[in-house]
Amino acid sequence: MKRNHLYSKEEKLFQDKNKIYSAQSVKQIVYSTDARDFGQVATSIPCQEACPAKTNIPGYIRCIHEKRYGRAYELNRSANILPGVLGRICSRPCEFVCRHGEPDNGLSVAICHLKRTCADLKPVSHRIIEGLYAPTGKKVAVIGAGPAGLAAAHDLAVLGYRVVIFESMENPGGMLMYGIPEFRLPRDLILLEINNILRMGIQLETNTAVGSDISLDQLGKEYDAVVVATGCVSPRKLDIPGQELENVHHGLEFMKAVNEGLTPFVGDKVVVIGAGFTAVDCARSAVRLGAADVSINIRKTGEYMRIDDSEKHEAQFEGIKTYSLIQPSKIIGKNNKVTGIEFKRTGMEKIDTPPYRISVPIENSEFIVPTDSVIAALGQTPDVKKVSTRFSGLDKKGHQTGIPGIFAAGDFVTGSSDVISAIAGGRKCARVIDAYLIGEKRKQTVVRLENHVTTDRPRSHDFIDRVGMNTIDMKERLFKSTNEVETGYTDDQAHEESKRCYLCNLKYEIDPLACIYCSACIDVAPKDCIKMIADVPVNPDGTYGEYRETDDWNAVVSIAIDHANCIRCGQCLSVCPMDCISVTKTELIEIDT
Amino acid sequence: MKDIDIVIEICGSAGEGTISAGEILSRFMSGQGFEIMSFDSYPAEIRGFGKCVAHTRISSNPIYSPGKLADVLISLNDNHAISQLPTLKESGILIYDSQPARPHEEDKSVAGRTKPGMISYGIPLNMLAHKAAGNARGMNMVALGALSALFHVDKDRFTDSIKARYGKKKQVVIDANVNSFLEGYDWAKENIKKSDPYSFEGVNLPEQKEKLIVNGNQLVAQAALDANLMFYAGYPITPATKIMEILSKELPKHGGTLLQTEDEIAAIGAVIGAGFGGKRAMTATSGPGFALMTEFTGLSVMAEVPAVIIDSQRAGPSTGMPTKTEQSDFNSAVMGGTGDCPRIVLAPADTKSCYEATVLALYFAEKYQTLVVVLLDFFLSNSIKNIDVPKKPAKKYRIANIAPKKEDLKDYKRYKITKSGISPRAVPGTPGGIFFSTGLEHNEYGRPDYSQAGHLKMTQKRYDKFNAVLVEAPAPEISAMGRGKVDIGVISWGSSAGAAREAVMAAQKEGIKAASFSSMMVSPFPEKALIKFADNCRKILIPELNFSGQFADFATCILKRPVEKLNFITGRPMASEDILQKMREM
Amino acid sequence: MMSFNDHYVIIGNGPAGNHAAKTLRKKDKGARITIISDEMIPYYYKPKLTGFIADEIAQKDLLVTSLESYKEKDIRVRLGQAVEQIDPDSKSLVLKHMETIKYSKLIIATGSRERLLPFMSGYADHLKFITSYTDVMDYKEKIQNAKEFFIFGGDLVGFKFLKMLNSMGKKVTILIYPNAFWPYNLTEDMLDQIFTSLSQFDVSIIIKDDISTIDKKDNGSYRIKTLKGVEKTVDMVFSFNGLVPDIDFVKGSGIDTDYGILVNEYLKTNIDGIYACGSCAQIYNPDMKSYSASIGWPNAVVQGEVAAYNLLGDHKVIESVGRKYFDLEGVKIKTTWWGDINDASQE
Amino acid sequence: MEEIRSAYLDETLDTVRAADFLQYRSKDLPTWCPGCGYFGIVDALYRACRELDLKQENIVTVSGIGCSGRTPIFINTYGFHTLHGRSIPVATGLKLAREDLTVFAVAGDGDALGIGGGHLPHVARKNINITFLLFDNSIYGLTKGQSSSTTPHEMKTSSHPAGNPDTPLNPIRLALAYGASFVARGYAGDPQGLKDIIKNGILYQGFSFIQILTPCVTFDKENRTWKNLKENVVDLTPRMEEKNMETAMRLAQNEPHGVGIFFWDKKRPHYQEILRNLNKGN
Repeated sequence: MKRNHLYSKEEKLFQDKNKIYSAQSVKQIVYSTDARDFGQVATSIPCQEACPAKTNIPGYIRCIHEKRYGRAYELNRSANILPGVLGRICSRPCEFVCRHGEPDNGLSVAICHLKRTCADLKPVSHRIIEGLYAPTGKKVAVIGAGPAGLAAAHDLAVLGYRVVIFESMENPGGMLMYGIPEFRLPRDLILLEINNILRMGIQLETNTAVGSDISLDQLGKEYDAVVVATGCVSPRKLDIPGQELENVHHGLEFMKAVNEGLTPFVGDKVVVIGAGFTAVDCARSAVRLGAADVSINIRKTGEYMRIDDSEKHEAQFEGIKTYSLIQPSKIIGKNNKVTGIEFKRTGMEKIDTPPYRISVPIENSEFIVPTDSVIAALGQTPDVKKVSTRFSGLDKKGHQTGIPGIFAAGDFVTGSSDVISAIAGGRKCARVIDAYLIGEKRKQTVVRLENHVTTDRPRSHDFIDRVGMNTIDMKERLFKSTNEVETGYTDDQAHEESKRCYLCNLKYEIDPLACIYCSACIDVAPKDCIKMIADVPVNPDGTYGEYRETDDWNAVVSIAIDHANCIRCGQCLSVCPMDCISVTKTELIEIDT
Repeated sequence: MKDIDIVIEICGSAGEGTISAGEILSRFMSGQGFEIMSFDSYPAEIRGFGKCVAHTRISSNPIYSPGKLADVLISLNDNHAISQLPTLKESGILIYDSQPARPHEEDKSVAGRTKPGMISYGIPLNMLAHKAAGNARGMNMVALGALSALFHVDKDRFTDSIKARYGKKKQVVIDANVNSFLEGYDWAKENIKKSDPYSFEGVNLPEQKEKLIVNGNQLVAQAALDANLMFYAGYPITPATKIMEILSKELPKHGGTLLQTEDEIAAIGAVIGAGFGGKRAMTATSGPGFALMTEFTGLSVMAEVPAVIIDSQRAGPSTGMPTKTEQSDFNSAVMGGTGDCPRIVLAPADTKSCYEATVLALYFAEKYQTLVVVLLDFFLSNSIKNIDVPKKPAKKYRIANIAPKKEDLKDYKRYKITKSGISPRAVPGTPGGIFFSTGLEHNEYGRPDYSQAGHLKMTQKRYDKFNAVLVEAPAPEISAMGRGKVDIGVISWGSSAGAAREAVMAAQKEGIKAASFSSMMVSPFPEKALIKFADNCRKILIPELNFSGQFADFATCILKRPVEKLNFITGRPMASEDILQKMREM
Repeated sequence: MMSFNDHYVIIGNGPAGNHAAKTLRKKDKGARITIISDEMIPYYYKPKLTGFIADEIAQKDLLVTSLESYKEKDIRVRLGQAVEQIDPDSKSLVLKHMETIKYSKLIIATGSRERLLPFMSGYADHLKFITSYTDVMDYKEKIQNAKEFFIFGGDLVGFKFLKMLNSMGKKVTILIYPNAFWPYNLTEDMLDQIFTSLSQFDVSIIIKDDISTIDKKDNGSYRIKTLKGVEKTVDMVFSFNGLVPDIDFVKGSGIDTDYGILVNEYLKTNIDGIYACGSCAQIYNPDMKSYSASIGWPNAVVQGEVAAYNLLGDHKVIESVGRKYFDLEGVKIKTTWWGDINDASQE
Repeated sequence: MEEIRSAYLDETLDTVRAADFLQYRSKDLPTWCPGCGYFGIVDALYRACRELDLKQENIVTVSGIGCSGRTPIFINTYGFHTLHGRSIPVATGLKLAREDLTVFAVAGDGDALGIGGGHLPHVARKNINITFLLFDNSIYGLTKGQSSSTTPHEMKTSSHPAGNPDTPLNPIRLALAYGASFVARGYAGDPQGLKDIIKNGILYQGFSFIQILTPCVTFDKENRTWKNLKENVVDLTPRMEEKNMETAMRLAQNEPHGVGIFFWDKKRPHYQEILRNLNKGN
């Protein structure tokens, strides 16, 4: 219209200052701490929400799409300091919730593969960016150079502390280095990304076990703060007769040996016990050590295994069998060598506390399976005693150990979990320590809102099939057991896969104050994503509940976009006659307070 | 080598391309050499919730009716398709959208409602359409693609005909449609396991003749042009509007004029004006419009000014059901209006005779200087049939005005009493032919005359025209009777005749001795022929698409004997199955 | 017992499902009963399918019951409709065409589908299976027109199929794959027995070898290479490596599954009101203290009835019409042969 | 930094509820094509009714045939869906019989200026106290895109594929010429502005003629589209201060897309008053 109308957004703005601003009118960037914005981000960007480290996934996938691999790497690194590593072995909580993986939307975006891609393809000219704070003159000791320890050390160094890491093993990396087989995680990569951390003047003392070589108390005196991040190292025992026999390996030790290049005896027939990643790693390693008949044996049923389908498939592909609903009761041996293992059958039962479904042994259901070796991969527990005997009650949230100035992070606090959680824990711990030493918070998380106008992607991208990961074939796998099985995406593959991301960080909103309810948007919606609603409940925590829909014309208060179903196709945008639909880019960012 | 006779129904919401999908399908099939007959039904709403059904019968043999039940139902919209399911055969095939934008509640999905024995193929129509063109508009094409894949229709030929259909449109439109079609085709080939017997492969077809794919409206327009129409006035009304739209394009090329008036009253007025000027003129309308014109129809008869009204009947009374077919204007067309008002009424029985009827109408109107009504109905107007190209009317039919001779002009009586009832008619501009016309009763000169004798004489004169008309009227269609009496004689008119004919053929196959009679000439009616036919039948059955049996009553008066009525007002065309069923019961 | 507002839903239209439905109707005149099946024809004899391909059996002779008999029993059959999801909390099913159905009690009797071993994944696209009427309708014409066949694996159904092809005068090659054989894993001597028994037919047999690649050629035929370098070009490749329970749609619903759907001796799953029977179920056996699956028509029939009784509050324990137990990757399978149609033909 | 907040749905919903016009909607969702301008018109109508606090049961909406004919279905008032072009006479009869009612007569351009055009002059010169809303999308929607009385000259339509030979009517000039004493034009894309106009129309005791520019999203892709309207519609209110016939006529002539109240003769009595005055004498 030739003149700005009484209903034009700008005018609304001027008309009434204390009125609500429509997102469309937000020209400058907005930082919000409103619970509704945090809630919106949480429901809108499921991948980021699922990630313990809150990685800005749509953000870095967009960068990959723009072939800015360096920037993509930085976005990752700002949330987790080992992108290349996580890009290979992350447990991928994000992909389970990816909107693209919902029924009828196809398969989830290969978020993890893409993460790996930024590490693989970042240009030689790539530089790492660290927003360094002025030195504080204070010193912090970190015990354990595993994911949690490294993460804490890094952030503390950035915050201006002098950091020393004490590591009992010969190499840093902890589980990464000794728990995960090389065919899944190349060693040079681990070292490279660890060195990127150490470069910030962090001092690394290897072969130094706190507790035996140097005492925690001493550290407590010498340093302003101490982080205990020794992880979970003491193996959970089988606790059945015969476990002391030769050729009964514990998963972690077994992997350690394999990773140190040794060849522990496995024989022809191998029985692996356990349902996690380690169990599968052990089994696959056993295959590579020449075992002919390898089986993974689990107490519950297959669906309770804590591994993702690709792992399952690779294992099956390598000929590994899975036997379920059995638990070992006795290991049988002849002159101290394993000859077989006795199992009890189990059945599933319900309990009222997590994990809700458990397996219980069935009496007199024993049966015997002959085998040459047994690998018990039952996970590990933190060895608190080993570090110090004075710990009194861990405060998991606050990372407090009970001893002033001594903090804890990672598996040591949470018990055996996954790498990304450990990293998230380490970083959080660093923040706690900073607040403790400085006396106030120096950083805060806010929602960054920016007007965006376009959808950034054509509808056709929604129909691209997930790009599979390239792998080497069986011969090569057995030829050299350390050959990395997955070989990564090519530049083109990465670009193709990056197109698939819906960019859920873009928020679409209808302004009911300008809407005439003509339902043009609903008409073109590809999903049940735009709704005629009567109300939207606000939860006690300040976030929104589910829209209350209605078909009664006289009850329709607004036509609203359901962020949880919206696949960001932008059809609505193109048809709205009143231009009352806005796109806003939402990001979780850290700003200095 | 085998035969095929299959009825395919596409059902969706108005605006989902349901109708155009049907059109594309039938055009393509006709091009392949099949006999096709298709019929759409759609609501008054343009978009929103109106139900549309494109019904197409495809056969390798001649067909006379659209067929009642469908072999295949393509659902573009579950709500509507559910209500369409009853017309799907027990063993019919359903093609539905397996991945709609929104989930269904229990029993709200057509797939869920299929009866056992039916075969249903789920195709993600919506998703594939989006995939092909970024929006749902291509669902209809996706469905056609899937259909082609399932019934072994030649992919490339079909895409060609789609391109042809959208030839004039922008390239993006063509691509969108073609891509949607291919998405559907490939997906079905890839994912559907065929478990039905239908296939268009290796069907034997009659030798190819040049065919015209038309509906009644198009043929009426074509005929009018061929029969020298010079003026058309009209007002949009379903289902006659199309006639005006075509003429508006074509008439000027023939030196004629088209006028879209503000209403039917003005339309018929303008037509009569043009007729008075000596030009062939007509208008087309439907029941409600015809009712508005009634007063003018009287003037046309009274003042003996040629006028042709095409009345495409729809379900009534009043606004009724604008998009449903019915034969319920018989009475108002034959008898409506004020006074003793003889008018000529023609009712074509099928698409191709719409042409003949229109030519005759303009010819009769001019020659007999009176009103001629052609009774089409929604079905004839809109159902598409592929027919042999009709041959152009002879000169006799194109120029028929009986102009006054020299001696007539000496003392020119515009309304001169003659044996045939036709008075030589001078058109304005004829020297010495000046006369006065009026709606008042008048004498031979046209002057008002209220005398008893005068009114009787003139009324008689107007009725006398009938005898002459009957002489050159088209003969009724009567099926071969064989020797001796038949048990059932089926007498029908208008669009019901095709179904009647098929029913009788089927009955004969079943061993029922039956014969059929139908006449395009409705007023005046060929009574002698009718009586002769009836005398040869033990029982008479008269099927028609109205509630009261308007024509049956009319025929009973002629036959003076009871007849069986068979009436439907379902809004759907007459079905041979129903007639046959009735015959079995008789 | 009358319960007009109950809705018993049975997923699967085989012997188990139908006998369950029949029993339910016998005991409960009032309830709504619905059978859902992803196949398009009513209850039929799967074992007769091979005969149907060879046109020895007409379509109508495949059928066990007529549609009328469903009507008489007032059982609603939803054919050609697959279940995609079960939500025990809201007691509802989501069908593949995105319709939601509420149930008050549920019986799962979906039977089995082809068994695809992971190492086949490389060439799975090229393998054809004969596990349902729909498959057969899809391949029938192709099979009748094709000349050369390759059968991979070979199990009981496989041999039936092979004999049928042979009687149709087709050229057949079979690669007997011992570990993939089913229901038994073959021992050396059994392999030889089969070898001899097969050699009475005009078929070429490959044993102690494995497929390395299968490629589809432009003309639609397939080229097969084995590890030992045997090369074959054929029109169709079939895989007969046994069957596995068809229960993917159950995963994640909270119903315990392992090899099959885990049920107790009363055929009840871990969730009240949901039962499973037939070859999709893995049944706990108190004597053996372990779970065992079952195959075979008579087993299915018995289990169907028992499941129905128990669903209505009974506590029947099933005695399967078992002949043999054998072990398949750690799962005990109890079987009566497919041949035993006659047990069921008093339908 | 200045605290700027993004729109929060719950708060905007409250704002909408506060406007409290939903009570004037019926229960049935409109069946107009998605994107139709008529949604904007009824939106304005609801809000006008609300702001004047009219009682639903005291309102009657009378319509003819056409897309606009469906309007009464979607408004929570007494509604009468009459014959093509005949909404005005029905409304007239109704109003004369029941002066206490508020009567809306709605019609499309085809309805009011085509078949029903004959009624317009008379209702105007009689000054019957009804509010007449002309849904002007310049095309026949229901019969699928034929030329209407306001279709621009030479525009291609399904009835005039070669271009419309007729010159379009100018409803405002027409109404002024017919002697209507409240003549205004609104725009469906401006519910706020339109609402104010309709309010005045209802308040005025006499025949109020309100032409509403609205697109037919289905059959008019070139002329009166949302895009074109957005670009061209201008608010003339500032130039319409003194309501005299000359300015009105000039603006009507020169501003085909100008919205606002062109002419308003507040002093002129409506039909019933005239009758009463006439009858006073004797």
